[in-house]
Amino acid sequence: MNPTSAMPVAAPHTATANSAGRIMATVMAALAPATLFAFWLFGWPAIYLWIVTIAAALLGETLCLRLAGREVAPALLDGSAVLTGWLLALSLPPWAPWWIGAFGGLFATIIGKQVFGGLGQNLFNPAMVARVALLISFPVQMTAWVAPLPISAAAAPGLLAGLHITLGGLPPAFDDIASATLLGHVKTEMSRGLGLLHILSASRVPSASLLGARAGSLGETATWLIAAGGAALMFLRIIGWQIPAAMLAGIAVPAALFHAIDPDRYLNAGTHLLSGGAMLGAFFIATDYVTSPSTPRGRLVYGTGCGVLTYVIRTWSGYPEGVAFAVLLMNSLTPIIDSTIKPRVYGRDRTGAALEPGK
Amino acid sequence: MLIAIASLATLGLALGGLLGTAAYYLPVEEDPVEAGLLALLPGSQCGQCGFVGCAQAAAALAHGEAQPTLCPPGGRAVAAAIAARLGIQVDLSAVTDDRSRLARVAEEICTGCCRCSKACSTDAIIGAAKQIHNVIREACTGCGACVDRCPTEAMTLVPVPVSLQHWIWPKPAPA
Amino acid sequence: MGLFERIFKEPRWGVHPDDRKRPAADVPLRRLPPPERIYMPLHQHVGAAPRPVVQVGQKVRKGQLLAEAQGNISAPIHSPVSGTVAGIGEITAPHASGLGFAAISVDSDFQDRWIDTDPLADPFLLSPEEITKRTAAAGVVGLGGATFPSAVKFSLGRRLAVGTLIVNGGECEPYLSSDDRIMRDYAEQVVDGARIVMHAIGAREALVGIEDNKPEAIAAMKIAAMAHPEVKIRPVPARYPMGSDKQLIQALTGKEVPADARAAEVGVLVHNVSTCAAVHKAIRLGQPLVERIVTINGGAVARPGNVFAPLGTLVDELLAFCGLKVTPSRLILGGPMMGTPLVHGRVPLVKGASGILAFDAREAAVPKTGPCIRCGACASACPMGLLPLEMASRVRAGDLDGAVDFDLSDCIACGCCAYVCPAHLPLVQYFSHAKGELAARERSRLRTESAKRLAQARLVRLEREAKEKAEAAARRKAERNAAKARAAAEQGEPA
Amino acid sequence: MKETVMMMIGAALVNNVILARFLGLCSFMGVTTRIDTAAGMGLATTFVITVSSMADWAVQRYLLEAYGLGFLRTVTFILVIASAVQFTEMVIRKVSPSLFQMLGIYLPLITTNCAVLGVALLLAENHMSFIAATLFAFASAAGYSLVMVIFAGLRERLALASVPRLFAGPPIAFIVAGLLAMAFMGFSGISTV
Repeated sequence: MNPTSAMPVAAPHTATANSAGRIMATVMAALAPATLFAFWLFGWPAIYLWIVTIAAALLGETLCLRLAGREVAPALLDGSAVLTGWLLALSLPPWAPWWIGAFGGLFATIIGKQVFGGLGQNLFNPAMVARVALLISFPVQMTAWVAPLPISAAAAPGLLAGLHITLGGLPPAFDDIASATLLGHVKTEMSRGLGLLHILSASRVPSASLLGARAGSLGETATWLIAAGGAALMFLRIIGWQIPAAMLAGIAVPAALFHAIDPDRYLNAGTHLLSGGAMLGAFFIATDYVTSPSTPRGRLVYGTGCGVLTYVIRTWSGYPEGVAFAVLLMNSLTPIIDSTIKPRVYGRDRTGAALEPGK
Repeated sequence: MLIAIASLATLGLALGGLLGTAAYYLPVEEDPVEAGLLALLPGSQCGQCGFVGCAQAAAALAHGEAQPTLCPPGGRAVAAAIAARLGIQVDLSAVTDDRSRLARVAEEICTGCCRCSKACSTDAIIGAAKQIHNVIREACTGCGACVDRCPTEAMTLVPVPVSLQHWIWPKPAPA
Repeated sequence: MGLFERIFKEPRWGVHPDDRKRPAADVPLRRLPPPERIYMPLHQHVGAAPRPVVQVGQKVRKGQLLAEAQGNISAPIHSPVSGTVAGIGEITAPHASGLGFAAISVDSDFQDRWIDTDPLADPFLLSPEEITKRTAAAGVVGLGGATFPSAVKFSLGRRLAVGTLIVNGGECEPYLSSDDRIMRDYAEQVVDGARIVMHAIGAREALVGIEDNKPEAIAAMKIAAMAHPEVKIRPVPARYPMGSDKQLIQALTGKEVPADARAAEVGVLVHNVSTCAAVHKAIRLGQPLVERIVTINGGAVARPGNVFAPLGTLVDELLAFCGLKVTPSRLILGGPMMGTPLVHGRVPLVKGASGILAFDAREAAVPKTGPCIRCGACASACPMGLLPLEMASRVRAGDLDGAVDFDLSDCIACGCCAYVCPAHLPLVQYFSHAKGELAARERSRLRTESAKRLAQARLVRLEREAKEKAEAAARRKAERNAAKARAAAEQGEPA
Repeated sequence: MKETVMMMIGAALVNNVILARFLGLCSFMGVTTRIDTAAGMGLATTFVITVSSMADWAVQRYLLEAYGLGFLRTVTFILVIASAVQFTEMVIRKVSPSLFQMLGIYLPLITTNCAVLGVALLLAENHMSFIAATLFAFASAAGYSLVMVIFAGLRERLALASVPRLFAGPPIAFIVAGLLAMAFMGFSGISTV
């Protein structure tokens, strides 16, 4: 009996069954209902775009791992590349051409992640890096939204027509369903000098319906399903409550405040929360482990920052939607948050000095 | 043209005067870096760094002519302290540590010539003339200065075996 | 637990591993017959190693002194069997390195004849100092694994006027049940030992913290403590590492031990239940510490359970006594969370060994490590409130000072972080490595300082010698000149 | 009031000296390996930019414009900046020798830091009032410091990451700088100054 090995195995000699792959799989399961609902709303082109984006993300990951001479299988199986592609696909215009998804997927995994050394090493959220890069490179394609056309509707593109849209672009036959997101519509109209009350009372306003049947990206429509998925993740302790709560509050509080001051210029809090990527961002994007702070209090600061910046960019900057920018900006502050906001160590006070024995 | 020259000259003079005054009120004492570095070095003047003594090594360090890892007897502790003092990053992995070697006298060859004890910078070798010498383990820095002096090759450096108390868990292999 | 609590309640420290204590904990205690030869290591405690006082070939009886304590913090060792001293040599230490350490081997005569003990009817008539002295002479050290000499702690507690004795019956490590067993079977001994310790340190009350996953032990202890209201049995929630001093103190008294301070400074002292039982034996029966209860458990063991075994018994013999189903894939001394991996089974049982685990291949499988995904699970599991992910990334990059800035020195190596890590990073190994490196660095710094002192002393000596030489030369010269002058004068006089 | 705030936000975030105007890149890459060094550099540069911009404003208004010496602008500005840098250097050396040691060559190089001259020249072009010029200079410098500290934080974490050998060092730092600039584009449109 001589169970010796070259290097002694250090304690602990037992471990949790949890793994990175299992966490990613759970997150994907939480995303699935919202994604399926969005597929139903936008039909086959959306499904094709989703597939293309994820395939490109996987391709980028494989390519880099091959070049780096590292094992491909374990890195692909942890699901992080699929999740990145999935989140990116949810933030794209559903009928965008295939190369938007392909470029985005490759950019996300290559520039957003693998040049840093792969999973866990990147400083910015890969999906948002790709989305912002797409937005500033291809503003036209990235803001070409369509009104929902449920897959069951007669006018909806079928299997082949959908493929045609994804590969060849939007045919003129569908011009009348081209639409704008609520936030985009408000921004354009306001830049023409119109007041908010006037804009919203006009006809042909993109709806902010609770159910989510409106123009926008896949992840923008199924708001309540996204929130439900996020709540499930919280319940399973995959994500903490701090980032989502702080981010939604960071959007809602200033929105309510400014709306109260001047309802003609500022949208109300509810619209802000239900529009754009607020929910997707709060529950699935800002909560990315790698690029968010690792302490509860740091996460509160980070979440609040994401929310407030989202509101600031939506309201005052040139872009109608600010979740992606806000997340990237707060990603850049994460190392500083992590190095300044630390938990209190047992036997020490917040500053790190030892407690007084007398107390 | 004259205005240009005059204005530039005036400006230069005015700013120069300002700086001169500032320099008068903000004098800086002699560069404290070298003295600080000297305090960190072992001071045994063993010469393993390639400089004559610790003071020369400190001067070279202060002027950036030597690496913080220059001091073998100091090990990682000294290298890290010097790097911190100079505010530079240094790769400590190449520095060997933990008194890996000690001088030992082969008693059957030692002639008691006392040359080694004269060379020892920490008085770690005891023994009178014509008596077999011995090494005080606690005082030996393993610098090897005695080894070169011994005419009969009785001095050797032997590795110190790792003890239970000094064993260190190896760093985990990179994933 | 409601939905609200699950989402919004701050996660507490610690982890909740599958405890796997049963069925081993429920099997009645067995006694190992004296083995043919035992190997009693000299150094089984924190502090200086004792000095052997027996000679090879000498006949010894069970409990006879083998080596006496040396220095302030040390403990003696006694023969666990009666027989003949066979030798003093090296044996593999129960240590991950597999290095050797000194041990005295005794061949058993299988008689198990005790020395003439000096039983004591009423220890409460003795002065606390006398109890401390007897505890020290009996070689009692902390049996929970810390192996700090108990008598030294008694003196410390008396000096700092500790009011509360905490008796640690936490035993939070999975698989282990030796403390559980001692509380079930020898509750009176534990309670009596606790009262003796209280007397020795002058404490007013004793709080016995027992995890609530040991209902039988709690019941037995409550019955034993019924007559002694100052000994209070306090069930605590089962959560690893509840058996760690600092966490148990916080759970029972709400006090927090300041960093770099001892528990006694906040008025509490912690002793393990097994240590209390050992104190009881040492004082009431006059028996030194020569045997202990050890849990033999793990998937490779055929009949797991608790065994009363003499110290110095080889692990192989203990495993053979309990039977092996398969060849163990890994041997561990202690629990699975903090235990030491053993390189082989020819390792002696020591005072601090509460369990021997023989893992089968499934239990010993090491999960593949991945990159850190910064999920922060380690940070919320850490009972000390540290950030293991930050410390580990700095250690990995070789930035030890950076790790120290994140309070590496406060790490208690409990293993919670590595247990919960979804990337299965060997976090504890990173920290053990860093602590060892830092200690080596500190040693080399001290050595550099002492070398500097010696070098300066030498310079002073050389200077003094040169000066003395010069003075002597000057004196001789002066004498010569004086003599010359005298001679000249003498010559001149007659002229 | 509102215009001033917008102007300051524009100077600090929208048209950030480093990320939008690409000025001061040598210190941006040079002294951002540690947060405290970067913060020290930010403070020193903030002081130099603010003081020299104030002085340059006066020089521009009362010397160069008054006597039609526009062709001397660069020379005189550099003179003023160099003096401010020298002064800052003296103060830092006196107050914090360790920061002086860490900043090393980059401290005297603030003189040639194009961010400093850039801000002064921008002010000279825009004909602002003294107060506005001072605030603009301060806001630009604050934006510079902010980006320096953020970037230093990112690089501190980067130093712990297992970046592929091909990208280690400056390449990955530039990629990060690019991504950071991309993130800052979100502010575009808030202010047009």
